[in-house]
Amino acid sequence: MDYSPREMMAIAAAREIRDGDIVFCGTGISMLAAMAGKHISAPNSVIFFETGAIDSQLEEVPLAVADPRVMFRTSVNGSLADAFATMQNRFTGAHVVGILGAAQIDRYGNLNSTVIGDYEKPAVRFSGSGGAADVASFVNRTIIFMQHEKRKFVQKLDYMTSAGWLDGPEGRKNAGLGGGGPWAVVTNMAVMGFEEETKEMYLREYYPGVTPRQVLDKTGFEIDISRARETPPPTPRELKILREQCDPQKLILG
Amino acid sequence: MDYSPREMMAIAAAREIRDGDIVFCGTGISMLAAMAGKHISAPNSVIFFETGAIDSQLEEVPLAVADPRVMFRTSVNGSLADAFATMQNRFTGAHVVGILGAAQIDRYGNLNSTVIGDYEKPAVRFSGSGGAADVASFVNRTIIFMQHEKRKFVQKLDYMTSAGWLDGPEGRKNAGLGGGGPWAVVTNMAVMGFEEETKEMYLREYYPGVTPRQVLDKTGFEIDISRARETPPPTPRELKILREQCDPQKLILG
Amino acid sequence: MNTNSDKVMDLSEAVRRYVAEGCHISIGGFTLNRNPMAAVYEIIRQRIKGLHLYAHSNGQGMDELVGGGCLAKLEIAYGGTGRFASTCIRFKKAVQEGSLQVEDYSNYQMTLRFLAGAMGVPFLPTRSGLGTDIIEKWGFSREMRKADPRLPDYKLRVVENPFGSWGDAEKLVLVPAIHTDVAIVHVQKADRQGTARIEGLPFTDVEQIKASKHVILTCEELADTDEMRQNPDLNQIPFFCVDAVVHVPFGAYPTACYRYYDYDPAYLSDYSKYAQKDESFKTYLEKFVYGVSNHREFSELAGKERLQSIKADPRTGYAVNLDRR
Amino acid sequence: MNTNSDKVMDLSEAVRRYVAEGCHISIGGFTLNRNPMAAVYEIIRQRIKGLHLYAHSNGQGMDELVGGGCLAKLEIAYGGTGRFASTCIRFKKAVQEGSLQVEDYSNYQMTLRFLAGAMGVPFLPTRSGLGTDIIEKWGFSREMRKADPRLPDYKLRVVENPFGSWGDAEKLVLVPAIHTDVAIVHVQKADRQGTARIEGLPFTDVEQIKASKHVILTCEELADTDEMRQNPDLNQIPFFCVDAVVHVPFGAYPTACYRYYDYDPAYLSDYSKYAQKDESFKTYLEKFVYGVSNHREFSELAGKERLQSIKADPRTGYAVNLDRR
Repeated sequence: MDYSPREMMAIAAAREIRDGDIVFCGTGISMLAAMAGKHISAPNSVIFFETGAIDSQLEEVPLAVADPRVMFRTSVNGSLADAFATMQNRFTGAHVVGILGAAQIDRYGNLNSTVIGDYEKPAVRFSGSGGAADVASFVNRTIIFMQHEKRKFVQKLDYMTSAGWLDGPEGRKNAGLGGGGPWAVVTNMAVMGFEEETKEMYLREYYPGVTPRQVLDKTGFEIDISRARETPPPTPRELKILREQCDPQKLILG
Repeated sequence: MDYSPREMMAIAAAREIRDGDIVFCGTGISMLAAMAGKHISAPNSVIFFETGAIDSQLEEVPLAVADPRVMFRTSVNGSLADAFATMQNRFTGAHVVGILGAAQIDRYGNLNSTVIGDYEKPAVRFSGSGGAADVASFVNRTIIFMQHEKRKFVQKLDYMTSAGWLDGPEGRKNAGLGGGGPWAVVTNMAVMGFEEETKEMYLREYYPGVTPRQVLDKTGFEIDISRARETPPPTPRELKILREQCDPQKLILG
Repeated sequence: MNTNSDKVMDLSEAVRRYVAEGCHISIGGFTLNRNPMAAVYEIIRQRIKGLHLYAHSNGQGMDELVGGGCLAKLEIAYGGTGRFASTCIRFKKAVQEGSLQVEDYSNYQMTLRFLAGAMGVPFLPTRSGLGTDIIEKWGFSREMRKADPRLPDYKLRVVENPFGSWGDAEKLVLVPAIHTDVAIVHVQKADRQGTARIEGLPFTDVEQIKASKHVILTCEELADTDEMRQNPDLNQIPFFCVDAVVHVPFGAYPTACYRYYDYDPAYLSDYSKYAQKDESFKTYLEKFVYGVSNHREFSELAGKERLQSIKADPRTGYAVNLDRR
Repeated sequence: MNTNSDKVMDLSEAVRRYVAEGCHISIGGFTLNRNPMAAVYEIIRQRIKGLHLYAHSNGQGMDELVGGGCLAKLEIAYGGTGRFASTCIRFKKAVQEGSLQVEDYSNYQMTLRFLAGAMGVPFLPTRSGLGTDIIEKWGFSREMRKADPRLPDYKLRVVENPFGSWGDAEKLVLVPAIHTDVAIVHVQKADRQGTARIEGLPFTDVEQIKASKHVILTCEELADTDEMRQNPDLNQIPFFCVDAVVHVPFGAYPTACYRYYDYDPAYLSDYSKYAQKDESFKTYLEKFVYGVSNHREFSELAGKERLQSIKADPRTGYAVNLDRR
């Protein structure tokens, strides 16, 4: 069965979602991944938006986290203050998995979504943190979507918008952050994890048709590829759910 | 026209309410005073409760600030957090007048509603602050209801629950509190104000049939009675509104 | 915190499962309104002792827990029930006798403490209480606080404003977060999963729920999920915060439940009389709490006529012209 | 803050009265939803300059204010409009050219800053942003902050937890309160006095309103006070917070207004094209903003058919099957 890299990405991320997770969704493919996760294997996961919508019943894919589609048949239509408190809260926050994207990522999963170049006189300005810095600070696991390009997987971020593992295993603790952090980086080529001990990124899976070597070539720093295995391709059921239930209008899948 | 001391008290306090005030109400006679104020001379005053009810349309007198009667046809049914924030807020707080009661008061209008005797081993325990300490800290003017007895107007409080002018004109500023403070003390005998310069209590008005000397005898500290004048008795209109519109069941007026 | 889809259980099971000796708990409502009375009576009936209760102004429920001998420690802002008891009677007695350890805060301070727990921060700032004995005098000593990891080391702290005079404040009081083992709240409507709706004032119930590890909801009506989700703007409690949903009509009785029933003035007046003496209070407990096996039996003691007399009028949400003298 | 009973006025008067050059302002909504667009266009039309805007994620309204040359300073968490502009285009350009001074925060930090203003405290604590450049790098320098009494001396401060490790936090970020001159929010319903109701997500609008000295509300429907008070549980905004009530149907267009209309994908896509170049953006302003005298004329430019296509379906609150490609 044919599938696009975008479909593979959405499904690879969906597989990281566990039943009972409260899934913090951003816009675009992260929303699709959350919807797919819920429909495929995590029926008791909860889709939740920083805008305050809790357990949205998504009949159409939202094009932004404030899309009126997220307000439909929720459990509660709360405020931003409520949404972020759910993540900072010790009881609920431990169950939240955050899905994020960024312009740059480093080996410890720290993210830049603010500027390229000097902060004072940026060459390129991006949207800024939004809720990303908050999610990255609070929740137990984050899944990060990236396009796999050397200029995006960098030795040093131009600006650190969102905390990953900071400078290694003690980084978050020293900064005063909680225990959780980056869990997986899902790209158009592969899925990366973070070493238990060093918190450095390593190649966990490469998609069918991609070699570990090719991943390495597109990554701006060294990563361990020794434990990598091939990602099982999307099953017909996964694809059917993604295409028919999550994005029938192909607004995100294109 | 005959009237009771309780009626005089309610009306004396009602006269202190200005049009446009947001009136923080406690239980009992303070609620009646707020209702009377609104109906008599301050139609644009707003009755508001620490429980979160804003601009309650009181068709019956509530017997507690959480009485379901306060929830009827409000502008907003908020939370306690909302209610107290309205008072601490610099824009709205400046317009709030708080009506409080207590077991003890001192010359600076500081209040005790917690214990008589030693805090660790109290001879008498009262309800505690409730919202009184908050209101006294935040709002621009407080009106205090007291029974006029020597053991209640004391040199030194057994416990200071709510800040009045603390130890004088610089007291609140030194403690870190805002500009407002006690405005009037309304008792079954008289109305006391606070000196502009010293912030000490003085006799502003004595009710018809009461002499300044009698007030002095019931007060546990010296107060200036030199500027006192007699309170105009309740007008027939004031009494009619108080009796017929505010407490027809005589739940508070007895 | 729990994302299961069916959390309905009976009250005795919910209490047995989530309320144990020594637990830190909070109950919803305010003075004479929407106290989770069915659960309070069940706790007394199960003879659970040594509880640590956090309250702002939960009058009736708090006083019955004190009277039932369930509490060892109490952090509170106000112990009263409006005109029925300007100071709650069993509470007053227990404090004067020294049988209950009390820490005093103001209502807003307690509200902020629950809010801090809900927000997941260790403290929140306010200007409330500066210059007063609420700051100076501590009911729980420093030694007691040091020895107990469930208590913050400080009752509260006064700090200089780290932003200078920004916000027109030179000093702030920081109040420490509350994290309870269980919060018990009575609501008008909940579905089996735990999505819940409070009608009228929510008081601090939502914050109390979010500050707690476990949550028991009792509800007047067990509603369809579909119905609850027709208008989520009216719901305040996300289902994943809830562990147990218990259907208990009249679950707040003898306190009020807006749009369902008023408080029962006769019951509250009688209670005030029973509460005056230890002996008469024992009689009260025997008859009204131990003498019945559940809340249905309890409310039947009042009789149909009395329950009918407090039924809420649909226009106002309370019992119009109820005899409240 | 104002307790008058009739605050209805027209939009040009409300803007003239409460928005002046150099004002500190905030606008409600989030990216492509419930931005007070009618008011935004009126501000541009009145050629008000030098505004200081506080925003969490107000995409479309913010970008048009930037493009209209109204802003001197911007404190913001996110400048994007979902799929229509992952980074707002005029915003991006202005920052890259250095024509707009920007200070970056996160969404929760901005939310807490509004909340602090609403609560009347100088700051609120959070753990968000620890270890990142949001803390390290300041868009507004210390000198600039010192020189301007309208700015706090610090962007934010990192402090040790004064309660030790209570709440499992060793360090906290304190974010300073925002107090604006005027907040402008579009709501579904308001009465003449200013009691108002937001349907669907309120975002941070309620906090923004309470953190502001003055408040302009635009509304889809001017409702009877009686109707608004039938169910106050649905109202979030107390009338005394409000200074001006302006009846503007389609007042959020081209952004969405839940239960009334969806965002207009065609308009937002066209906007993204116009916004690419200074020249084409000038054409855009001439046609859509300066070329009309009020919001009714503006929405007529879209034509009846387009407005009909985005009309909200009563079941879902949005336009089902709207072509959004």
